[in-house]
Amino acid sequence: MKKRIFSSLLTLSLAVLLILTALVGCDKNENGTNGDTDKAFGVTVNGKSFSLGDSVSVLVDIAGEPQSIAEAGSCGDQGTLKKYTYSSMSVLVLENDKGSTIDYISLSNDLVTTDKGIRIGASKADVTEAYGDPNTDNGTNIQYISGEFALKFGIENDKVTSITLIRTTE
Amino acid sequence: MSFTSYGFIAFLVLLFGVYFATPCRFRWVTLLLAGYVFYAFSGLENFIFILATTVSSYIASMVMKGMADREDAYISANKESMDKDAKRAYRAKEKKKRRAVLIVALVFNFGILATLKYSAFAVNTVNGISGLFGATPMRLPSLLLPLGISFYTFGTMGYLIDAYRGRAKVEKNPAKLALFVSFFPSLIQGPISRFSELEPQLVDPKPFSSKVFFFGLQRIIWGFFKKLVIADRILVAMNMLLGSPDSYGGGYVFILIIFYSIQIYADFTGGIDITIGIAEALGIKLAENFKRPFSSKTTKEYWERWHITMGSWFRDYIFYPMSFSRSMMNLSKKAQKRLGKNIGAKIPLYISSIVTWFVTGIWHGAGWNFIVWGLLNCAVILVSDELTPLYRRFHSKFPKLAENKAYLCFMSVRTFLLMGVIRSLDCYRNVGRSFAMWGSMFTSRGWGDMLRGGMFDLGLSLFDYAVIGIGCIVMYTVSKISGDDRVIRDKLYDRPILCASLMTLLTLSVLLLGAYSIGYDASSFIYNQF
Amino acid sequence: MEKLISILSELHPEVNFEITEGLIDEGILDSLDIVKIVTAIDSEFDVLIPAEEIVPENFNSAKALMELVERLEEE
Amino acid sequence: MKKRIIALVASILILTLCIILLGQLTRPKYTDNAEGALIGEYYDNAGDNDLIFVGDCEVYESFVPAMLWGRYGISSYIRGSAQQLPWQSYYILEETFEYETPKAVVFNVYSLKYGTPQNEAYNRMTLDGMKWSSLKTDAIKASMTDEESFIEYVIPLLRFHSRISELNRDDFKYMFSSPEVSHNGYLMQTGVVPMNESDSMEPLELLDYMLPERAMQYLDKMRELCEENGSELILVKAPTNSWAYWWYDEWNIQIEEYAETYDLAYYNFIPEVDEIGIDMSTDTYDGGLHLNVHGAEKLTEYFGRILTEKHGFDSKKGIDPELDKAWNERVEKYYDDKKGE
Repeated sequence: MKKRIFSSLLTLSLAVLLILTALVGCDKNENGTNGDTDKAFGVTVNGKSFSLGDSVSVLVDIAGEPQSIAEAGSCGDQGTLKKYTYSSMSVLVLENDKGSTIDYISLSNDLVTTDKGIRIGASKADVTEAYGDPNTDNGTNIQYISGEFALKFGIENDKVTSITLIRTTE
Repeated sequence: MSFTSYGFIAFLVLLFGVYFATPCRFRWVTLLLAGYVFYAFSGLENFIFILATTVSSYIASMVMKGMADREDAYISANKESMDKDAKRAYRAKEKKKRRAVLIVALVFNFGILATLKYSAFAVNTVNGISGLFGATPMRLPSLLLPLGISFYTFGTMGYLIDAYRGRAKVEKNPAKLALFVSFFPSLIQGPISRFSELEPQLVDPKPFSSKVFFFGLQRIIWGFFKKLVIADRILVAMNMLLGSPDSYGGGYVFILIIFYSIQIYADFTGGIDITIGIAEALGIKLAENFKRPFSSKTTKEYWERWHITMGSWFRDYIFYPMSFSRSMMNLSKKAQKRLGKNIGAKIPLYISSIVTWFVTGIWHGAGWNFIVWGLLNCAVILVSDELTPLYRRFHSKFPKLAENKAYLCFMSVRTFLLMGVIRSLDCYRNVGRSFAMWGSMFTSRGWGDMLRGGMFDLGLSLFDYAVIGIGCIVMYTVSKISGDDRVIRDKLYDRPILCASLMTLLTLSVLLLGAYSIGYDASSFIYNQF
Repeated sequence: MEKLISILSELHPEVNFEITEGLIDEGILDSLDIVKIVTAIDSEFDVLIPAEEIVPENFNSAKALMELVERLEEE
Repeated sequence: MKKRIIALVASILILTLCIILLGQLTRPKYTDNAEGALIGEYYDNAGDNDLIFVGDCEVYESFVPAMLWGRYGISSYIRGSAQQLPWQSYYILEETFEYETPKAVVFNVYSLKYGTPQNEAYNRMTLDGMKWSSLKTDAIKASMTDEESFIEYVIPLLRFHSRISELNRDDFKYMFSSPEVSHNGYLMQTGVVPMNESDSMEPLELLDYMLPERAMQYLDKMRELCEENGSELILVKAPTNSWAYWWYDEWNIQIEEYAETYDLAYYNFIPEVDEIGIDMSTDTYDGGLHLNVHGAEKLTEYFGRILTEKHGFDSKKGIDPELDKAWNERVEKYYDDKKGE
């Protein structure tokens, strides 16, 4: 009698484990692109965040259509640079045969924050608390570099006056 | 340094020059150095792993050899005083000790492979399970996979097991063993060579023969043709299809299956042609990895024609040892008593098949889709094995059918499609989505817009489809002419003018139609993440 | 010998195992058949064929297989 | 055995021939994208130029050699191309000195903003036109991005083979020649797209407002090269300034200091737009980024006067009939072109 209980218990637990792992196997999105947490810096608008390198459709989905678009072609037609001007920020989009991606973001008022919640008017201490000590600090601005992206805060008497995301591969 | 980079071509030219310049006796040294130089290109930190495998296998094999010699010496020393049973008991005891050494070496080497390749997957799965209960996920370890680790580990372990079984002569010179482990062409994606077949050729190579050298070159060019002109061209469309799978349902899934079957055939057999071609040019014969796989009538036959060296490795070192182990046989006997003779006899076959296919799946990649891919293949083989009596009765009713051309063709197409469907698990990389996509083939209307020109906005123009079409026809005719034992080059050898012009045309088409350089994004073998 | 032939012909009735040679080399027997045969031999003759002995020479004909079984019996 | 060797040698020869021919067939001919054919045109007009311009699009779209000759009798050539990087300008200048020794060299400083290799397409447009020499190989090695490989410059088929499916008549017509696209290096733009005032003029933020180290090194090398060859280096900045191609004050100060230390002439035309008479509603073909032919003529008129008054250029008309005839044809062709479109 004891043996039979033991074997049925064994098969039961085996089955449960199998189902669990299968369940995990099915819905888990294995190829590891769980959101773009790998991007160091980003900007948050209406709760959603985007960053340099994202496609322009991501920008338009989150921030809607810009007030105005200025265009600048390049000689030897190697793509166009488009400046999307919004009320609270201006974003540069580089358009070439590889698609159109965000190349530069500069915030113009405190309605939009960085993905760590820093906005224009915040104190320098808030910035260093959120992002740690900067790569460069020359009094008028402090910069954080992470791979291809850089986040630059303009500082005037200890207050953040400008926030810009720039590509470092100039 | 991938096979399709200019650097690799330069490396090859240099290697051929230096190899044939060194005197025969020291050619194996050049090969060893070439292998390590090649391996260094993939990153110096990888060296630790390949050296660890080489050194550990060398030590294990020498220890086992020492034990075996002592055993023979002991037995021959007191042959008279021991009767048959004592001798058998002593041999069994000694064998157990050697077995322990073997197991330590196996666990060590497979341990390296497992930690590097599967730790991320294991943590991912555990996170998944704990995630179900709301636990916070552990950090995913991101370990760089050394180049070709799955291939050289399996090749070396095969050698160790053969040495344990006495099937392979133990290599006393560690450098020569290192050469076997890191023989550079087959390091990246096989074929997984057997020590007894490869080692003699590596250590005392045959003198230079221009016929064999040019056969090798022809095969290399043929490999590049398949890889660059066909495989990498299709890759463009496949990336599009897989970029956003949800928007490419229905007919597009069928297209993906066909594309992937052609692409993986051209890519993998092309890569192996280059590998075997390089070895042949160096005067070394490697085992064939493919024998016209798409001509197979059943799934079982398919797996005897596709990636042969892997199949035979799993068969000889996992499937058979497991099926014929004492515990399996006792289990079968007990099962026969309790569940009846018929089912009981099948137990060893079922259990070892499932385990072997599970390991085959996990070997291909650390992901559930690979495991399910393996188990599906296993299911198809076992089910069709169960149904053989049914097939036999069916064929006895229509005797002429078995020879009927159309029926045979139907069987090949059926196997081709079945393998294509199962293989597409590799593409979707997610079990749930794969089944959903297969389902959508019969439901969603994707067929309509795909046929109404949707094919042309996948990044392939009419010109590309034409090239792929002609490429497939060329591949088919060459494989038809050469048959299973690849005689096409011998046939061409007697007509040098025809052979030279064909080869020039082939090289030119690779240069002109190949999907390489900046016009196409970097092309790499699908199997390179091994 | 007859018991062996009956085991073999149960798997492949269309093959006359008395005379056919090259069962492995001609691809008549595949890995699944070999496992069935070895399991049957183990239960019928109570002889366990170890993995090392699974080589074409031993399985190419019924006669060779019989010799193997007998050799393993007295060992 | 002999037959086999002949077959082998023959196939290698045929293969090489085909690679060269197909390479010529598939290389881009730049008939529709003229910036790619500028550099190659110089070699037919090399020799007896008093003034050589080097730089990027701000130089080959701002100065009109035909007018410099017409109005001031100065014989000049523009060796510029799209996004011509500082090291490319240097190697092209060094190559030019092998053909002739101009009295002065004008370098437009805007391209000094680039310190690293930028873009494969631009590299090809600039470098493919150059004749093969050790200078070309140095220029290629200095400019290659990491996706490029040197062999693809030596064997163009390796890079451009994918154009086989998009060949047009020009590919066959210009297989062994290249189209005439410029007037002594000046790329005529006759379109008029006024600059709209609403474009806010404040520049983009930069991480580092110093010009890249490597760019300044090549400026130095150009200066030394001009000294060695006894020709005067004149630095200029075209009068265009837009949010996309902004000339930062910090850069300007840095160039002014550089010109002062080495006693070079440096003309920043941006503040002198009114004096030159440039009106960005008629004198630009792309909304204020570059000058069109009208703007270029005004600038050339203005710059010609500076050259004659301050740099001792006097007219060479009437001295050498050969030179006069050549230039009259070029001037005539220039004005036909200007009317024609």
